[in-house]
Amino acid sequence: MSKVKSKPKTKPAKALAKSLLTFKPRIVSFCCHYCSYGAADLAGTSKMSYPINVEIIRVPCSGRVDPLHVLRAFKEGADGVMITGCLKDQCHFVSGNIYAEKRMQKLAKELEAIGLGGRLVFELMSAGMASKWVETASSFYDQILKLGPNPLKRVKTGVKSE
Amino acid sequence: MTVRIATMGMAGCSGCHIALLDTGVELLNLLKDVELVYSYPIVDAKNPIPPNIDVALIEGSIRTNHDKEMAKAMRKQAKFVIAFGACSAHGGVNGLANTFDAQEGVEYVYHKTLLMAQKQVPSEHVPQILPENLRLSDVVKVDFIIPGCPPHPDEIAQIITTLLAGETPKLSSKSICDECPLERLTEPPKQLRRIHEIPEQGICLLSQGFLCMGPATRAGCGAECTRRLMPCTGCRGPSETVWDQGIVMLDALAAMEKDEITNFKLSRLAGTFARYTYASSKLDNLRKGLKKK
Amino acid sequence: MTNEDPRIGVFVCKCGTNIAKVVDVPEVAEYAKSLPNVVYAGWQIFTCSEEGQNIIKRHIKKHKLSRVIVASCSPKLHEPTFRRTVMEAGINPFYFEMVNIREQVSWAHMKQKDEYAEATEKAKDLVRAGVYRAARLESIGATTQKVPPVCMVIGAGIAGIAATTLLADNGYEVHLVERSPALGGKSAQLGFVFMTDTCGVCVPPRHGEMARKCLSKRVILNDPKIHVYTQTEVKQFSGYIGNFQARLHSQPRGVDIETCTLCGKCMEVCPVEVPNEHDFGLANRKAVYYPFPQAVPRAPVIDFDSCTKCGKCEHACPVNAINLDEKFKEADITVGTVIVATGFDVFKPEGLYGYGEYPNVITQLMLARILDPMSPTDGQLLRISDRKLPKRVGMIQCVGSRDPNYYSHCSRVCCQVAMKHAVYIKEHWPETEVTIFYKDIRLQGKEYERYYLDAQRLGVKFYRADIAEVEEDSGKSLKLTVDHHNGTKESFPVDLLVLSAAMIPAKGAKELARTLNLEVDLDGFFREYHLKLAPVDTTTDGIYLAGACSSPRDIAEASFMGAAAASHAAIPMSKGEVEVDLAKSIVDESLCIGCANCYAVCPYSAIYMEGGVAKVIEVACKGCGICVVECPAEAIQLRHYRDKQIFYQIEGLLANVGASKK
Amino acid sequence: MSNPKHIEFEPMTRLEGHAKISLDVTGGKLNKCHFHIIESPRLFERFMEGIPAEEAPQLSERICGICSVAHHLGSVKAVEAAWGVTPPEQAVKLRHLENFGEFIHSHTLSQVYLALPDFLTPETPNVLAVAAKDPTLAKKGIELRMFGQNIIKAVGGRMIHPCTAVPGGMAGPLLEEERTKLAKQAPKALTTARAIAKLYFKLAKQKDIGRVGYYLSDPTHYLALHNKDVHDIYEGTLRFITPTGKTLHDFKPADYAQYIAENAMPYTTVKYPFIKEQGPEKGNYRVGPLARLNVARKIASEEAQGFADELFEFFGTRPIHDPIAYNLARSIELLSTVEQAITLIEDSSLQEDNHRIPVEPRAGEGVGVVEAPRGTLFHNYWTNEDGIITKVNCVIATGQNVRTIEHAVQAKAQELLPDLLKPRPESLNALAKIEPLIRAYDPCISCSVHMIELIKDY
Repeated sequence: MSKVKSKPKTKPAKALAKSLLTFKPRIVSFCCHYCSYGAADLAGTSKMSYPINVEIIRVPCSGRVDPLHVLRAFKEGADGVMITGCLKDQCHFVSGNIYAEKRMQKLAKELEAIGLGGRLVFELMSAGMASKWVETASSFYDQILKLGPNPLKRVKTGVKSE
Repeated sequence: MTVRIATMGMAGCSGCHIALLDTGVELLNLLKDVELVYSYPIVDAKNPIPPNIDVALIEGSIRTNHDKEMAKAMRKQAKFVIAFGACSAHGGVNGLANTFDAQEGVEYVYHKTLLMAQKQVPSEHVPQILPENLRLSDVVKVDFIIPGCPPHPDEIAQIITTLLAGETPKLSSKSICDECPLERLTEPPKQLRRIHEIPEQGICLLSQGFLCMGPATRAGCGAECTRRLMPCTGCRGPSETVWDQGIVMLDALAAMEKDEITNFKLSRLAGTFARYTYASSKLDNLRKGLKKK
Repeated sequence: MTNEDPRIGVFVCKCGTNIAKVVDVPEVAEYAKSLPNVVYAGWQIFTCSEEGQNIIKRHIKKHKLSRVIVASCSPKLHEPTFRRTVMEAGINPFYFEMVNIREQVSWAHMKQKDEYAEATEKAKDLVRAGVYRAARLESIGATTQKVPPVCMVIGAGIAGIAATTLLADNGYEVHLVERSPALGGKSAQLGFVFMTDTCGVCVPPRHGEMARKCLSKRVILNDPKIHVYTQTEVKQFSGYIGNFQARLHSQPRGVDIETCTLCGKCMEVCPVEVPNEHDFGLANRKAVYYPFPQAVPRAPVIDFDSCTKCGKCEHACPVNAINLDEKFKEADITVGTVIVATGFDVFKPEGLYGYGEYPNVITQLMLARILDPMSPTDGQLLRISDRKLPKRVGMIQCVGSRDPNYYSHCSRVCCQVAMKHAVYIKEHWPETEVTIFYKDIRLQGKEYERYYLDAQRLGVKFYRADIAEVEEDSGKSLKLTVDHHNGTKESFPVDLLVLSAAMIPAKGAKELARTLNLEVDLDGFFREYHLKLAPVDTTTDGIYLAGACSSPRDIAEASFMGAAAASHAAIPMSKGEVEVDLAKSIVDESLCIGCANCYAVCPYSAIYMEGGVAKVIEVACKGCGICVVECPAEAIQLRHYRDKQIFYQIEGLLANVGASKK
Repeated sequence: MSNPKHIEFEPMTRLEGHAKISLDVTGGKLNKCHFHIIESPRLFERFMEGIPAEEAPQLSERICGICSVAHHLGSVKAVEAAWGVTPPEQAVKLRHLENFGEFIHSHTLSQVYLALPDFLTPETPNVLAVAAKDPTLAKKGIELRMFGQNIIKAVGGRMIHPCTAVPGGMAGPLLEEERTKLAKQAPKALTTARAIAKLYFKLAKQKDIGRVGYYLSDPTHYLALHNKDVHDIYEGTLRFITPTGKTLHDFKPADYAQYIAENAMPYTTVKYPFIKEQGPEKGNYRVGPLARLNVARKIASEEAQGFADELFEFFGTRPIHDPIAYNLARSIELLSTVEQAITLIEDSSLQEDNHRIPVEPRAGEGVGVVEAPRGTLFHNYWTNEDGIITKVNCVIATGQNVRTIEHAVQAKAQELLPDLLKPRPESLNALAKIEPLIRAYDPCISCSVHMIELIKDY
């Protein structure tokens, strides 16, 4: 069920096809400590496979994720960024996930506008929903696979952040 | 010994130069032991740029290859380069042009819209436009910035004096709100308002629902606009600790139910939240990276 | 952001074969050595073992480590363990960073056999991210908060009373807040209760005494450490452990408890008669009445909704205990801890099986009233329509419970209740036949099986079926129809139909949850901090749960959960203070522009505005960081999750992106 | 030496913005001479699309740092026209005052800082030298300009890029303390303005360069705003007069597109407007101080009127075509704007509280025309029902003069060609004889250029 195995099936853009054959998206996933991180843990505990290159950064709450963190991830070359929080009305911090959702909606629009559309996903799940985490990770991974690598890779924008 | 100063204008409105003149009589004292070696609005120095300049004030953003070359040439001659004003420091309003493709824009202008016969972009000895509007620090090393559109005369005077005294000047690390006399309410606003609506006297404009950029904007102008009950448009760029003026302000609005903002077009988002800093925003840096690819 | 050069030690764990089977642990450890600021890296079989921890301590000493990274299982599991370890070695616990290479690497990718090499790479990525982050970590101290020995218990049912009495006996002051006019909660309606067959009012036990005595002797009322507020609700609530502020809103009782001599004259003269809700209208009561015969506080109460204020009772009262113009009272109290014991309500199965439509369809609780020796029927089984003894009694289980259309949970007590009533009926009216229609019989625990056997012995019919429909005949009897899978229908006539209706969260629980800022689950029960390991704790320190407010419970569970909650609440109160680490939001007041955005978004009211700047109450802050993103001046940061720390972690994670593409 | 040679002089100095002169010479013969405007295009009209119209006054003014007020006001007038708003009387007065302030600051800048050095200190022609030679004059000049800037600050909130003009009026009244401050500076300003006017009249008669008739004077049409024949810089009707002074058209600002067309050249980023019906050659016209005096019959302040009469007497023609007359006309306007500003400063109604009325955004098109120091300025916006800008078009003062400037420059360059071909400094000295001509028009190139964008809306 590993999505990585299914890679050859999806045919990404012809451009730089050579490098694409070996293209394994790098996906940064921000998980909130109380729900989605738990879901990811549970996925592991129950030995459910998902694409290897989905790598998790733990934050206390999805409400802590700043759009700037996302932009930074893209700048550093992430092919996709995945933000997961608690279910509605079940956020450990009551409303963090709501704020996160609002912020990410706006950010998604902006990314769309500059040509990074579809590389940001925001999902809500409880600590028990391991399968949803795996589902989200896998389908997002495939989506990125189709989109191809983050165009920023190996391009050093002359401007330094902070 | 006399200090050799040069000023120069790129894509800008000359407003910063005027602001320099607005130091008034003070200017004469400032320039007492100064030699103004290159400054198109004031002295008759033609190209090439004279050598060993101590301080260069560069106004305007980098919009054409000509701007770029001049900036590099000036950097070669100058020991201390100051990005003078919002355009130079953060890209300025010109940066809003980065929300669309400039080349396409210009071609559109000269091919589709001209009333006259010749359908080519002016090419005889006129500068060619760059795909992006860049801030000065994108093309040369910048030693210091004087923010503001335009910078505040008092600030200019104070900075130049400091420089002539051989010290490194410092900008305020506070935000506009620090200088703003209006009273902040502890409740965030209920709904968005536009500036053609008439605000209440004495109450913080943000609290009243106007998109005032004060919180994310560097202090130093004495909150000129909000004193006139006009929301700060953020011309002085992000304050010390703010990573990105636009996005920071956008996030800050999550507290209010501001879903209409989500429907803003990029041009309006940029025009509202990053009017002077879009060209230096994290978002636009990403985009530039994308275009390079 | 770190002033001194961090010296990082990385300890990679094999976790037996759990990690080693997939990840090349030694290679990861070797790789770690190459990372910036890493002065030691090694691997172990079981880092969490005693030995493993000692090794960490030894290396801390040997290499003068200032940061420790353990790459092993989920921080949810062992972060506390290792924080203690490094603390014992003299390092600030927040200088410890945990990297999860088991749940998120070895286990997650165990099935991807041909990709173990990549799994190892991922482990390296995560370790690298950890190293980058660790280098920017900051030492974080702790503060203490005084906790006064005062507790507020909301709800005076089984659990509430159990908690109250236990706390009071341990010398703590208790404010017992009850919404209804009398103590005892639902169990007061139950009549006798199963297992002990004792009177429902007589629980919970206290030093072996029966609660009947306990209540009627008014021990609770007399206890100087217990302040009882009846007809009272928590109107406003704020604060944090050690300093909760509650505003209590009490409806007027109309009768002064202290002066009332219980002569009952008021009730004689009262002209108003309304159905008695305690007995589901089996009898009537006056506008001034005892909630139920043994109700405590003992004095009657005036129901101002039905009272006409004719004033007869006022004249009749020999001691002027009655005041018809009494207004509501409000009291502000400050408490150190809070126990929520708001119990449950019985699901009203309106529209189900003819309930509310046909008079002879009732709930188990109503049947309990009928069978209660103290009931208006003197405990005589009868059916409502004609008050005659029913020949055939039917019971339907799981009404509203375990039902996707209503409540997903099993109410847990219905089987016992049905069993109890069936047996009781069979014992007293052998000729009445009892049929129980059930989905599953769920009787667990001590003594309960006995009921089942008794019932079978006494000829109670058990019938596993879903009732398709219920019709009433001319004689007000009922016809139950069952659809069989083979398409045939079967029908059962009964004279009295008893529905085992679900236990659901008490009315107003959601509102209370909002007032106290607690979470509720999908069915609307209060959410415990951890279902298994912290069933009486909540996400807010200092607030605890007892009884059926967090899930359906029987009396026994409710009473020992009350005790459990009490003992949890006693911990901070006996210590007199709590220690709170400062991994919380912190405001740089020189940058704060007082926009109050943080104040507006903080879910814990942990931020207040003072002198034009925001201030954080560390004790109340839970460290979610919502405010950090919200701040337009970037004046507020969350310790241990500062922007810089996250940025560097991202950088570390992706540091090899360029390389990996070469 | 018959191989073609391309010589450039850059930058043109002591004027606002970026320009250069280029000569194409073959065998010592001048076969091309161009006045290039090389200001960087900034694509304003494009990125103003999608911005709420009420923000436009604060955005579009960034086109120019010298005449930001004119853009500010032109812009707000355009929005008000599009939304069908009539601002209250007090607001109109305030805006008049603000624009006077700008004329004072800008004209002084041109007269004292930029042009004067050519006449007072030709050897080292810059304001610092002037200051060294005649400190009091320099100081007075600076103070006069600051008087203008202070007016703008008092009314507009900021000296450059003011912020107070909003659809429906002005954000605030003229505060009493501001008024008293200005009233204090007023008398001094008046004397200085008078002195400058006198000085320029003197210079025009004696000095070599800048002498009347020193430069080619093309007879052209003129365009300017006038209010019932009275010189007005904020509102009124537009008028074209012919080279012989007859009124060609009197038309409402809203109809400008019927009368004006624009034309582009390959060697300059600026566009050359002309009178539509007459075509680029015959239809060439000029704007600015001289045009305003040529068009208007009267000036609203009597002392300035006196100078104006003297001017026409001196030249003996109406209209006057000599570029040098621009300097004189400018000094007259400077005086008159100071006079009028002072009357308004004394007007107590500016402190009242009906400076703003509520407005409703709506779909529409509007034209806003004001006189900028350099000439007539057009802003033209289209908005949708939310009051968001969908289309923008501006016609900027300076561009309307560039064609005539270039023509005269070519003539002078031809005349001075031998010197221009010599190495520096001779060539620069020759150039120094050409630049005063350009300065006479006080071109504001920062403005003019952004125009390349806007023709697209035609």
